[in-house]
Amino acid sequence: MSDSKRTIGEAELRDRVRALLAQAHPDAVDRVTFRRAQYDHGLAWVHFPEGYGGLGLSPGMQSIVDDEIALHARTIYWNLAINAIGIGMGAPTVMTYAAEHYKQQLLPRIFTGEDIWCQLFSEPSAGSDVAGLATRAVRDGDDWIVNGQKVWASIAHKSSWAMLLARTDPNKPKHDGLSYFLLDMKSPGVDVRPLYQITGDAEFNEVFLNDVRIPGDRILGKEGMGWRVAITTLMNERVALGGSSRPGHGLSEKLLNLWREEGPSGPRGADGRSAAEIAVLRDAVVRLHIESELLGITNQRTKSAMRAGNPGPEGSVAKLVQAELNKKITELGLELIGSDALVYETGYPLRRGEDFPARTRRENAKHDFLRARANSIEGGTSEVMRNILAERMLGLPGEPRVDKDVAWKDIPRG
Amino acid sequence: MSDSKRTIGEAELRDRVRALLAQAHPDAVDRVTFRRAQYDHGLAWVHFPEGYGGLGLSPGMQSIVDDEIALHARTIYWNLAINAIGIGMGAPTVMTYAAEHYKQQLLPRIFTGEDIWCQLFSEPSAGSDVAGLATRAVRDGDDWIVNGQKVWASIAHKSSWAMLLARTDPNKPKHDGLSYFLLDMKSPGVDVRPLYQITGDAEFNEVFLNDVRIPGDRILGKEGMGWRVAITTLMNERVALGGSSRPGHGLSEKLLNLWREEGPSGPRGADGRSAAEIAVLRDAVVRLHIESELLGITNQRTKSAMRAGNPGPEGSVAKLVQAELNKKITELGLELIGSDALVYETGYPLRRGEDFPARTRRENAKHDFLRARANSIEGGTSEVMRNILAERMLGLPGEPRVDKDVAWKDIPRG
Amino acid sequence: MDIRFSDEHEELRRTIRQFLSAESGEQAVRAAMATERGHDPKLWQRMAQELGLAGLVVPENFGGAGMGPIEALVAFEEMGRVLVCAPALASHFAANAILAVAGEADQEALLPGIAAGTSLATVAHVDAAGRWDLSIVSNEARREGESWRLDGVWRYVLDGHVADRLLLVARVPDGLGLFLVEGEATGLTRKALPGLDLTRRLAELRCSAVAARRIGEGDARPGLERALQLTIAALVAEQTGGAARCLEIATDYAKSRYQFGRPIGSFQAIKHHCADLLVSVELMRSAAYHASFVAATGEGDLETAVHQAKAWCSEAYFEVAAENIQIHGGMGFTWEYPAHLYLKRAKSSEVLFGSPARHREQIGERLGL
Amino acid sequence: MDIRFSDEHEELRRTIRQFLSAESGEQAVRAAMATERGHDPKLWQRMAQELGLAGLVVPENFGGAGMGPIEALVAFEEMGRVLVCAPALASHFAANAILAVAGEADQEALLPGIAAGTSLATVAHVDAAGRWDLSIVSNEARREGESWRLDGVWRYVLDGHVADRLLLVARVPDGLGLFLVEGEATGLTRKALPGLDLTRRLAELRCSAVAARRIGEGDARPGLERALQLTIAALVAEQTGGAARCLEIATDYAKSRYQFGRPIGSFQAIKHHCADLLVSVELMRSAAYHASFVAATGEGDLETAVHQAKAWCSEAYFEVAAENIQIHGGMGFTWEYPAHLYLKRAKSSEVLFGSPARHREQIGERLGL
Repeated sequence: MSDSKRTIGEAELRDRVRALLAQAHPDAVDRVTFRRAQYDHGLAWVHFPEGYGGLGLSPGMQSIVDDEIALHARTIYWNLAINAIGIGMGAPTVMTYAAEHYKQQLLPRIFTGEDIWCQLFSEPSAGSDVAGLATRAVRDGDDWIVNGQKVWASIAHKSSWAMLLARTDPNKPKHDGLSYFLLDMKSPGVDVRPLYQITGDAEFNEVFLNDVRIPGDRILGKEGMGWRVAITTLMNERVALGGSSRPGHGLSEKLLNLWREEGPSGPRGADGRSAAEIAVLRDAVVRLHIESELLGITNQRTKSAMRAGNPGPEGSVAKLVQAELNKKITELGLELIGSDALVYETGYPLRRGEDFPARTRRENAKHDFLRARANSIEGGTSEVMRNILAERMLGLPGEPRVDKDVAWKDIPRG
Repeated sequence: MSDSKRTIGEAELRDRVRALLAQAHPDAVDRVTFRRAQYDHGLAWVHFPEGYGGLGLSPGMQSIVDDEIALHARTIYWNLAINAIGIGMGAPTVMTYAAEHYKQQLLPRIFTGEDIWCQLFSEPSAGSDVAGLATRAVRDGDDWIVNGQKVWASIAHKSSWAMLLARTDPNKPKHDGLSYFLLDMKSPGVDVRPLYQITGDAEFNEVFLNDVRIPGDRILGKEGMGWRVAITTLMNERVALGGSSRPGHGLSEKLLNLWREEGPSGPRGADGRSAAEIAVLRDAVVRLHIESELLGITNQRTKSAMRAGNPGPEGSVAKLVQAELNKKITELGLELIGSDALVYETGYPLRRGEDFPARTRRENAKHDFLRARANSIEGGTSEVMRNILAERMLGLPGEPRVDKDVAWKDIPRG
Repeated sequence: MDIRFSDEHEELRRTIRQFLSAESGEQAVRAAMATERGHDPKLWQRMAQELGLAGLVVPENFGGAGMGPIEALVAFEEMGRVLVCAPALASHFAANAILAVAGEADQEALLPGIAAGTSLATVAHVDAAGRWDLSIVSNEARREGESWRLDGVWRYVLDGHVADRLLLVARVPDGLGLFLVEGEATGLTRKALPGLDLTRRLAELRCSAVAARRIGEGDARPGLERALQLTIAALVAEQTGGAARCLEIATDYAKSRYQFGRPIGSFQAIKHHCADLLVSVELMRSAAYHASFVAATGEGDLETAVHQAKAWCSEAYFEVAAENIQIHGGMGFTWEYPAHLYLKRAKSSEVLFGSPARHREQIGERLGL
Repeated sequence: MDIRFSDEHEELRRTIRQFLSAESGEQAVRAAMATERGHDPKLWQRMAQELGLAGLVVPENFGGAGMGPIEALVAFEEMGRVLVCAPALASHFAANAILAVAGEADQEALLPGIAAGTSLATVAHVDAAGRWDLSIVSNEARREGESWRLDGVWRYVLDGHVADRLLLVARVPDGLGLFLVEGEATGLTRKALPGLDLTRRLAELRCSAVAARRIGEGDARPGLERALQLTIAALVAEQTGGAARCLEIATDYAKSRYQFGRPIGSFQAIKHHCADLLVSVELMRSAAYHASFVAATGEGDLETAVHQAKAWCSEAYFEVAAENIQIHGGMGFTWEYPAHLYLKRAKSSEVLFGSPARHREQIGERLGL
């Protein structure tokens, strides 16, 4: 858990944050300057070793740093907003597997957001079964030549670097024939295209790789070890929990506001609903609000457990609950709106997901309803989450596998 | 569909029923006399051949006979009440597989109810996986000696005959090592014990078989053909559909009556529920009532399709809907009762399921709530029903099988 | 009551399916939904003239197909399967309203054009507050000598932005009146509403002292109630067809999509979802078929049949359309894959003509609960 | 608020679990539930004296364990796991009521016996109409000189058939009063109600001019509200323990039961049910732990925390107990297998202290919806 010679306690950690702020304050200097200073103070990822943005502490202690900064600054930088994939998943992978000069080159720029990162794992034919992917990397001298198609790559159109998983040996069983590459997104042959969704927004990309050349020293781990490296990346995917843990500030908050301001009994309430209809709706709203509150408390329990170094099943539960609950909440939101749900004021212009226009609460509720359809698919389908919960948390046996110990090229693929 | 030389139409069939009634009328003669005459007129199972209680017609035409009798008689005999398993499942199996002298001996007595029949398939270790059963039958001269334990045998304590499935060759794959026997329930070594349920009632039995001797000519089909014969029996299991198809007379009828007479707004309404609570309950009641009505209509469609000789998926759907719906209906019934649901007036004396005391509507609702827990298990679990629907109706592929082409004795059994 | 389709019904089904699979494939639907009108008028002409889909229930002497609720059921089920962009529901509502309310002269004046597809009619009965019940119509008509004037807002009018004959429902001293307004009438402003569902257009009409001609005599409410019920019966048929198609699409995908070396439909998680959808769709069929057979035979209570069908089919269609997306995984919620078109149609047809909760409430009232 | 158990809490949990697994196995539960009393008084004595379970929150100077809501949470969670037949909830309710309402003299008179398990106390507040809210108490107390008289029916009284000290809630001119009635008082008729749940007895009390002594001064309602909240907090902990145990039983069975040559837990149909149950149980833990931690720390609103916990845990426990039966197949609904005992406890504890719908309604009111 720690490489440091002695343990740093909470009080000393707070002192170090104050020392950082004395030297570079986010309200006074620009983002890159501040974040670079934070990195140099070992306060970027406190669980990383000293010299790499960390102090060798337990991961749960990062929240002390974040809280302390929040206490003294108006300008708050959110990892999720700056470089979610790079900071959350790229950095730990680089830390664990990259060569020393890459660590020094990449880690600070990830943290400052100078380099945005994306992940290129999923493919059209490899969704839940990522390890079945087909993108090929063929050796050419010291380099590799990559061909294939990736999907669901968020932020790829703004990324400098990608974590790329490709197949280097189709004659091995599927997990054994993969290698993990650092891909410079400016390489020739990389073609990023927006992937439009049900809302008309494109939050994700398709990435086509045509004879893309990657230098040999950009394999992380070793050739054929790609799956193990990918596990490190994926294990870090759900570290940043969604959902707040403050009572009344969870997923149901929007629903309650919608009720109060535009719902059946709110100022804009319409549709002349009967008292009985309103009672039925109210019961449904409260039902989902309770579940939302309990999700928040569950997140809180997870944080407590992580701080104590005892992560339990609560974290994996949260992803499943959140996905299913948010779908129900947004469906009910639409029901509150009533007949006006037939209208979609903003229309469906195809556009990049970050180009959101300003929307009214009502318009947001409609957009959220559509957007939520993806919640139980993105980041692991609810079906996959149930498998994980049942097998890893409850210890239930796996299913009979037809794709083990078979060369990847011989696995049935329909 | 028919062995008869010429087709008998609906009008002629009604004539034949009237001829039967002219000769033996259920209001005038005793049950055995009437039912024997019905058998002799070929009106017991109209789809059986002439001489075996039938006329070689399509099965759907039986309802014309039943309707016509009901039109002219006050005394109505229900197959389900007289000898459900014998008439519904035993007879078609005997008809298809038994030797001629057994057909002549057994079929009329099944129909009159002189011989009650039961089915001995399930075992403690073979529930959903009936074909995995372990009861052994070993040859001894011309006879067989059977040892094992059967469960979920309804009416076994009153039965003269049982349809018994036993393993005659453990070295063959599981479906191939079974044989199907007619078992005289008075044979020495047959020990029938009541199996008490959640309600304290015993509707089913356990049957212990200790060195039970069965004559060799009581194998139906041939040795090792037992599974094929059992399929005939099981295919006939769901012929008698549950649930009425008259609007307002389905599963929800009890719930509506409970509401009207003892519910939140009924004369005995208590618990001082608020108008909002009542509105929420009403919506839930109507929701289940609608589903109940649709189940009735679905049953009606099945009958129409059967009459037209085009059975569709509607029949298999009904079992699943009925099981899950009845659970929800009885749960809501208990909710209507309110705090009084804490009280179980009749207590739980362990007794035979047919020894029902008279009960009030409220007491019935409580009993039904408990009894309904079994609905999604008995006669095929809801999980098995979903497999059947998906694989047989939608054509979805089966799962990888680990118990095919393996000697039964080598199949993992935990 | 025996719910069974005759050979003629099956023949009608085959004919419509064949036509629509040729003329209203996904590309045609996407092209039509991108237009301002929301449908291809040439296709609608052909649907009217070759298949009689514009005047299904219009008697033959007025140039219609002279069919009844069961044929309408079959037709809307088929149209629902492919999400055809066409003013069929508007036309059906209008034809039923005219048949139930108008005198013979008006029928003769209005129905032939509707049936031929040369005139597009629609009914407007929902006011700005958005309530679908005919018991709560707030717009009033003003008598002015021999004629009438209309003021107010009518919302969620099927194809109201392009219909040339608008049938507006308004209160009159003796109950409800049905008023004919020409599409280009003075004082009428109409705009297509940007729809959640791109495959069926709704409009808002604003009337400012619009001159209108009253159709029929006496309180139009009973006739309009029946017309509304028959229209909802058609809508639930459409929902059933759409859901059945979603189930087919999901099942086909589950058979052909491999993950972990197996078709995903061999995993019980997917397989049992599909089984549950099959159950939902079968009960939709029961609900929708029952409603139209009650309408056709007069056996049973049409109002109850329609309420229960609308309550069930609305939620079931949405469930099936949503699960179809889930079964497809990431592809399911992309713009380029058609699953979202069904989801949006499912949600919009759930809201159209009143929420499931409201229909359940009405059943509760009828049951005396 | 940091929801975390200390080492002392974990030690308490281990101690209780060890004791109960030795003393309250399935056979002991079945034996106790078959008695008229409904519990084994010797076992209860030991639970009181060795573990302090009768007077968990009774201060040490009155002979109690001097613990708080978090220790009660742990204790009830453990008792709920094994369905121990014991008047623990009655005792907890009574102790909390006395602590909240009674003056020091009464506390000194009543609490030591309760804590020692030599005196069994319970609270009765529900009238014949069956409503659990303290805002709707219909029984009234009559003043007679220095003392009081009670008339009426009190229902669903935890262990009221055997308690020697009955604390009856009745209306008085200044609000609610708490009245002490001895178990053998003249004019008191009591009968055990035949219970849906055999593992916890409820009784009905009928008072006909029963002489009663009033406990505490002024309106007892605020104190009783808090006592009720703390009792419900214990009940949701019990529900959580019971559900967690059902999940363990179901999971163990799914691992060891083979059908089709595989453990049934390897089929996704079963596996995903188990995953959903795990989710339900984790949210139960969040709900129940939160309520007791709010009670212990004073951070947050206890009433809301209790309403949400009772609403959620009641439905979730029933879901888990019912699914446990389903996973077991036929065996699951036999009398001889214990799954039905959990189902009945789940249902009865859902009804006890008010339905989930009522608790949701109260949250709705608090949210201003």
